[in-house]
Amino acid sequence: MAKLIDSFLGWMDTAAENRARRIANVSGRRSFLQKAGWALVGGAVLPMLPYDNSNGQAFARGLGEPDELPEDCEYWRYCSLHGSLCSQCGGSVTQCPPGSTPSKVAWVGTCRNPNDDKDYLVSYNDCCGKGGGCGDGCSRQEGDRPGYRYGLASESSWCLANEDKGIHCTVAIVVGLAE
Amino acid sequence: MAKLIDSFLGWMDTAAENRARRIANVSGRRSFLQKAGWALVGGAVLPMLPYDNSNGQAFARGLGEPDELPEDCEYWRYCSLHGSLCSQCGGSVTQCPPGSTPSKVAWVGTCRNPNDDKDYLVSYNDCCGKGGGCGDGCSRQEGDRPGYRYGLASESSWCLANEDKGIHCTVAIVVGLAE
Amino acid sequence: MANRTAAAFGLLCVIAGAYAPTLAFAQAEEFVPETVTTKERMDPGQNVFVNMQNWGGGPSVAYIYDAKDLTLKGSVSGGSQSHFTISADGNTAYMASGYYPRYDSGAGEHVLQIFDVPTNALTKEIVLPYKLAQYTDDIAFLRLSSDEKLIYIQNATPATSVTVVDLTSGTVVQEVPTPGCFGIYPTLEDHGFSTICNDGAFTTFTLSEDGTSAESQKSAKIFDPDADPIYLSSDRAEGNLLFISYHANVYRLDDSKGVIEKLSVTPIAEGVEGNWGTSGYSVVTYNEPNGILFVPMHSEHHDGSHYHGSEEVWAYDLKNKTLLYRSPLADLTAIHVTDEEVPQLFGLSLKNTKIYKFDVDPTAKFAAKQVAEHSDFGFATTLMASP
Amino acid sequence: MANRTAAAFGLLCVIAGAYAPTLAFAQAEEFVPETVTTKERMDPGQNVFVNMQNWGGGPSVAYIYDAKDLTLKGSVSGGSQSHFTISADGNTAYMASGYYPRYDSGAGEHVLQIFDVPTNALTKEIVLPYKLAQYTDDIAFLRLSSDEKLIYIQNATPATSVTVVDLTSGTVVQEVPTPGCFGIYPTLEDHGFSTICNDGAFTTFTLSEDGTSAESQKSAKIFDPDADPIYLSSDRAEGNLLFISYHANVYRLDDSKGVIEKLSVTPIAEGVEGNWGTSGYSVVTYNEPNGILFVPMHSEHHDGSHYHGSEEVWAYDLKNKTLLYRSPLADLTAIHVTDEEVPQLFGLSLKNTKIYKFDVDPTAKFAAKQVAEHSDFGFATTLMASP
Repeated sequence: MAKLIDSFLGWMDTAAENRARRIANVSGRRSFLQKAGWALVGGAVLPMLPYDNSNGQAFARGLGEPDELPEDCEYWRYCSLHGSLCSQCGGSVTQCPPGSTPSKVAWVGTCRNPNDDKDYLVSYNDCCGKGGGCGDGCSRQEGDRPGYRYGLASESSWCLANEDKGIHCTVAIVVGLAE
Repeated sequence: MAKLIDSFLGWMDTAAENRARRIANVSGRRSFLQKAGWALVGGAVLPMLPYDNSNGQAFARGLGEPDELPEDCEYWRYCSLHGSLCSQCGGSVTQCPPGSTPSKVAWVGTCRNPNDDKDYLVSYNDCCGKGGGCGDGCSRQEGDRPGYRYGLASESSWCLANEDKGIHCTVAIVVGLAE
Repeated sequence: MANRTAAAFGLLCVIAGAYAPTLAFAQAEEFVPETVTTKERMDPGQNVFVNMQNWGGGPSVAYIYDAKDLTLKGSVSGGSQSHFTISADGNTAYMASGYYPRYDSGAGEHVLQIFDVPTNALTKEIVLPYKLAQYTDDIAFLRLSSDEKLIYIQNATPATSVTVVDLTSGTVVQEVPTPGCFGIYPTLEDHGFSTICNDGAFTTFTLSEDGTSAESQKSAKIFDPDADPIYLSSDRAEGNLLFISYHANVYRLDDSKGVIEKLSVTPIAEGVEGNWGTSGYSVVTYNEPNGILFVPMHSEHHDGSHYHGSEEVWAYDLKNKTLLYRSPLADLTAIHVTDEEVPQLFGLSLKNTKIYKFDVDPTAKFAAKQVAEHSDFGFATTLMASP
Repeated sequence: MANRTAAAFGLLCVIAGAYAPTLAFAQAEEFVPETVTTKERMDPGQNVFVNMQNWGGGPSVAYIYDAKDLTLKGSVSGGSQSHFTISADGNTAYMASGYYPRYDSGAGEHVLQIFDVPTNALTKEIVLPYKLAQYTDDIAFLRLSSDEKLIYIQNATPATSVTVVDLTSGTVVQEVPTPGCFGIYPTLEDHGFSTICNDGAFTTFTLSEDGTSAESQKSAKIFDPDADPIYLSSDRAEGNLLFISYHANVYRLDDSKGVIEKLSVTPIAEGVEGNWGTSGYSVVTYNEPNGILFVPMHSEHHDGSHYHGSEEVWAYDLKNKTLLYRSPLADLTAIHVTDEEVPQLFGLSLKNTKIYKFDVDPTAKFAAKQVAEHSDFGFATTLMASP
């Protein structure tokens, strides 16, 4: 954990910290999360949470989700997805397949949940360190921006901060309300 | 050259030399060439011959070939080909594309030339050290045998004796009459 | 969980000094944010393994499908031009492959990687002699000894030899020269293997208990490599070895006596109209409880057509030497049947880059029909199933 | 040649001691055996380069096509997720990419490789800071200075910076931090580049002659990243920089004064029925002699559709602010037009994995029609042409 925080702060120090400060000053919280949340959500929190053994049933409470989650690109939380669905690669909507590692960082989308008609922040983590294609590819990319807003950039590899750079598939994690 | 002969003799010493002697004793010349010719033709002779700058017009004299060689898998000398045609990758029938290196060893087929109705020995060299697919793939594989007759084995990589193992495409060299 | 998450964010916020102390989702009453995790273990059940060989300087992948419906359950990945096998219980996977420093160039290394199947985790990597066969995959290239203490690995430089690895110590214990011979067919007892030689004979190598030494014995001529060449593909039938030729002659061999003996040659296409020949790479698969051999076949076969895709899969009763049924299964280049009373048949198509599952009906002459398929692998010629 | 070949065989025969002194083909009167060679140089002529990025842990390849008919003339290959550019004369190619020891895992290295185009030969390799952007390729990621003495390379860890390499010495001379900014747009004079920042401003870095130091100046807000985000794609028009937004507004910028100034914003789809938006990755390409901008476009564009394939390519007269012609060219995701009086237009389709050539008729409002195509590359979003 300490090491991860170090590495998180490492790049914040060298490059984005001043930017983060500035954005935090001039923008609302949502806008800030959209820009910087990927690092928070995907990177630093991850190692504090225990691994999930519920075999794919780990979706969030409070979303009004049906028991069976849709498996196609049109599923609401995939609104900004760009990648292959881990649920078709041995993982689930929120779980990387066995033997792969979630990306430390991620891009973030804002998706409307039709079950409660609220907007949620969705973190798109790549699953890293494993070769081979798998799963349907989705390219909805709503809210996508080029790398000048890196936290929204679905065209980046998000295994870029992991030691193992190979990209296997992508998961979609509902990490916050976007109101 | 000395190094190549060394390496040629190297594997002959360790493995196939006795086999070569035995086959030479019990078989006709054609049969021997089919089995061991790949090492001779592709491996040891290559470095003694100057590079060819004639831009793809280097096909053999005495074959009665038309001026324009066919570009498809049905061309007679491709009878045992298994791979992509170098003539569609920047090379020619007998030339590896720029920046690639002919395999030191090759498998050999026996193909009937419709221009003179004679059978010729054709050496299939892979072009090595370069990535990326290119060219139509052909799988005629006439006379192909599994690796127990390695010199006829079109399912092997023939970059296996080169330092650079990447396979780019395959050329077909008419190296002898098969009568 | 919510508290822990909020705490985590809070901690970071303090440290980074740039964030409000609470974030939007911590304020929502009902909503509990999700976390990204890794699924630790594949769902249990019978698996089918397909070794996708990468010939383009990148990673090969063994895909692991649910035998029930071909759902993709996981995968393990290695280097280029992989060879692959699994333990008898299906819980350990082995891949031998090459890694090159500039992908398509540069002197690299050949390695044996061992994976825990349920977790898809790499558990061990053993560097091999830099001689690994770079050859379209067959199960004959990476073989466990029957007690799974040794593993035999096919080399070709193009001189052929077999690397012997002691899996207990994780070390290479021997390189057995096998000049002019190819393919590894381990003995059922003790340590050793047979291999097919260029003159149509087999050589059987009997290894010491620790795998460090070998004695060889060459058989009589078993087949004619010119007139009736056999594939590398093989299976066991009641303890014997089965091979098949391009021309669909089944060779049944005994390897129990330290040297190969030919028991029978059965021409399965004899008398069938249409000049049928064998079709594909993994072309010999035998269902033991029923004594049925399954073979992908194509008509009007000719020199060079032996690796072409199937038009049919034949169910042949090897005990009664009877062709039972010709299922119209097109484009298959590899098949594998399970050793169950009601067999499951799996197939690969290079043309369609798909894996298929076929139900086989023992009450209908072992007719096979497709019940599932899955796409998205690349170049694959071998498949196997766990029990 | 026959004598030399025979001599070569003879030499070997003596050494190997296993061969008859003369071989069949040496005895044939007319037949002269062929030899395998490497073609030393590509055929001369104008080339089109397509950078095929490998995202699967294997080699990326820049394919080199004959601009005349899209015949494949050659290629150069590098590592994973390449970025690519060529010198102004088209004779030198540069590729920045990653090599990883286990292809999909392990700490690797990022390198700049330099190739001689006519021979496809690797001439130099420079190890870069291990920070190279792993991002769908745009020409904005690997840029030569106008004098071609320096090369600028985009980093993202995800913190963004630019590596500066001195091509004369072959050394990394500086890493310029570019926090919150992305894309490299070199100045036409001296050493320096601009970059797009997260608040819609640009920052221009002016480098010292030797590239070792940099001063920066930030522009006013040029565009609204929320309401009208621009692509990374760009071209030059009469010395100015051109960008385009998702919503097809063309931004014309002046970068000649050490800081970016906005000259104009031109909405090219305004007044056109069907809610048209920009389509693809390399979406800005300008034919200088005629002042025509070509843009791939699709109708009913919406949030998330900006990278979808085209329905049409529009020829827009940027001087007269007139939409001249809408050519019905489907599925294109990248285009490039040459700076010739009679322009040649080239396009890529991710969907079809093909490159296309289109003839453009200046006498017919720059209407474009397909005249050639070539398949067999993979994931590619950038293309460029030599003079």
